[in-house]
Amino acid sequence: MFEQLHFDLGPTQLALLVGPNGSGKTTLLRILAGLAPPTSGSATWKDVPISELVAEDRAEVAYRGHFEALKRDLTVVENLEFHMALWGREAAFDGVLAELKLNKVAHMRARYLSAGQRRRVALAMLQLSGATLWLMDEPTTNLDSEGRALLVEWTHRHLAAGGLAVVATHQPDEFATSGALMIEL
Amino acid sequence: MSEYFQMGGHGAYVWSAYGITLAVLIINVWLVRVKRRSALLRAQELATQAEVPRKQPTVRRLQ
Amino acid sequence: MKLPRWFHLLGSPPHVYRLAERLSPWLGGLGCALLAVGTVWGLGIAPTDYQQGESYRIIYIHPQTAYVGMMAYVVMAVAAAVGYVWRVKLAHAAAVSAAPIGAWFTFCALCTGALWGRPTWGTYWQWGDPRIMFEALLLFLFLGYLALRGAFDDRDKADRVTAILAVVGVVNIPIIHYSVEWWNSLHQTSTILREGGPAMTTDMLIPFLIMVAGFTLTFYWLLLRRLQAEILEREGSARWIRELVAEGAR
Amino acid sequence: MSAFNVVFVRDLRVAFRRWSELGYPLIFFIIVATMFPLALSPTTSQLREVGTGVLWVAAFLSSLLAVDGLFRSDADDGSLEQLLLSPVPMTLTVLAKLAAHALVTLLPLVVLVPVTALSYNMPLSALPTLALALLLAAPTLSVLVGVGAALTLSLRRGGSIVGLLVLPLTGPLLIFGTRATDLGLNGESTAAPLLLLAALAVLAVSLGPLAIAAAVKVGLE
Repeated sequence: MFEQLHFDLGPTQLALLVGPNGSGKTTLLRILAGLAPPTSGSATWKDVPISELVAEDRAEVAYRGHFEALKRDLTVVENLEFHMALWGREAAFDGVLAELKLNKVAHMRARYLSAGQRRRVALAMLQLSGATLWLMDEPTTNLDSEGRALLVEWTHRHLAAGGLAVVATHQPDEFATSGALMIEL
Repeated sequence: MSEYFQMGGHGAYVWSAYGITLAVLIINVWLVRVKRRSALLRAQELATQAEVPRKQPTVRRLQ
Repeated sequence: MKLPRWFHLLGSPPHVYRLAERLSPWLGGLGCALLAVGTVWGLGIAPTDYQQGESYRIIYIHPQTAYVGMMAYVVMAVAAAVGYVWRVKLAHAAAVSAAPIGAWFTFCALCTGALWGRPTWGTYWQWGDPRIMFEALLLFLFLGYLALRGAFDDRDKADRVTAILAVVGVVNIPIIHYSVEWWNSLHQTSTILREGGPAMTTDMLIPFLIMVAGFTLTFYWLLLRRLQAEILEREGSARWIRELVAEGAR
Repeated sequence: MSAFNVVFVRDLRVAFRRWSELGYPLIFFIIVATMFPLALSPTTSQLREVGTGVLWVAAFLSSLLAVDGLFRSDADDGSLEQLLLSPVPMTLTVLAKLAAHALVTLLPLVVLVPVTALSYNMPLSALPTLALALLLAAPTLSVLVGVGAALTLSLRRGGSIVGLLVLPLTGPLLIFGTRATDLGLNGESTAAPLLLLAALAVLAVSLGPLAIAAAVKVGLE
């Protein structure tokens, strides 16, 4: 798919993955997440191969793929609670829900949410997981303009707070800021 | 000679057992030969096509 | 984990391909010769067994094919484990090559076992004989492996998933073997077909051992040939194959 | 143990939100158990003799029905990926999921099978042994079904192969289980087979999750 790719990312830095469908954006993200093994070379987080990260170190890397990882039969709150308990976080999430305009649907089952709302819950999960490295695969799909604005704003807030992000997207200019890495596959 | 093949009534079982074993051996040899031939043919085909260059991604920093 | 140098050599496809090319003729030739000698000796020269009469002559093929089936499964599982742990593609190729041969030999062992039991037991399928039951379960394990393998289209994923199944299978083999023996001992069915069969006089033993050697060499001959085909399929566009094919064409 | 509870409780909650689906394996078992007398003559003595084997095989077959609930439903909505990437080790998550699966599908069988055994006119005295044997066999069976589910995770039509992969491995379980039941029927001591079942359970629960976690990781690659 691709070879000879090398890049480093430090705190507060953003990397944008662009390229046509099938160029390997998702594959690269999954390698960075430690889900897929690279045929050669390695993806490391603080000099440790990502696939071998364990416990707290593992909690520093979060990956958001095409699916929102929501159980359709559980309510939004139940999904969030489960996710945070899994990641060992305790913060209250009412504020996050309010900001994402999800507080009205908080106790509805995920199956009844619109695709955009489910995307917002996924963003909430990402924010609440407290991970340092955000790996996002086309996060803006199904989001309305307001949702996209929120996503971009939260990403930059995350970067400003010393986080890192790798975003695969078809509209890089939405996220683009000076100093961001542009990786064309 | 026929007495030999009779083997005291057990001839049928002994010979069919050896027959099956021989058949299995021959089938395996034949399967391997077919697999090797198709693999070689495929390798020859691939040898004629030019090697597909893999794309080199570019990394640049935005101003 | 630093691996010894020869292990790396074993891991490089071109080297193994040429090694197989050199070894195969010897293995094949010697194996078939031994089989021929053993068969003639077993059928023609060896004395008839006082207890079982002539049907005991199947003892020159049934235990051997069963043993090759078992050996094939162990080879498959070890190769799969090596391939999975150290990501050696060639080890996966060896596991894939061993499976069909093992399945065929286990099937053959089942048939010859049934035929052997027929005159002594009166039925084609002796539920009482633990070894037949064990070979049947072993055959199912092989078929499960081949079915799972066939269900995948992406080869790397197929390799690693079937490797796990092979290891799970090999862990279960002693358990199955023990439980089948235990189950058989409960029903107190006297079985005279112990693994070694009736006490064998030396002139019966020699052809028996010749056949064991013959089947073993034949198995490894088939394995190497299949491995070569598997290497060609996996490394299809590699440069060394282009030269190889060019050599072959010239 | 809190991580175990988190996954365990969540799986139970998801399972009970669709409680109607929980009944399918049990109904399947009853159907299979009632069809055998149709095939055989309903004479009481023969039924009892065949009963043990029929009940155990039917129990194994019905446990295969719930295989998709284990991993596939989570894989389809992306939550299995998140479980794999979470700080909680995958083997622990697998253990929790297997425990939930066993509680939901196998435990009802441990109750249902002895009851059905009555219809096979087995004496009341044999039922405790049968239930105990099933209880001891449940962990191993759950692990084997888990291995089958994990191995066929990335296959679209994986369900059909699970039976082929799992059933040969249930051989020992079947032998020890039916043996324990038969001994229980004629009142002899059932210590040996039950202890062997327990040994298999310990082996399965300790080694199984490792293989299942590995298979899930590969399945999600």
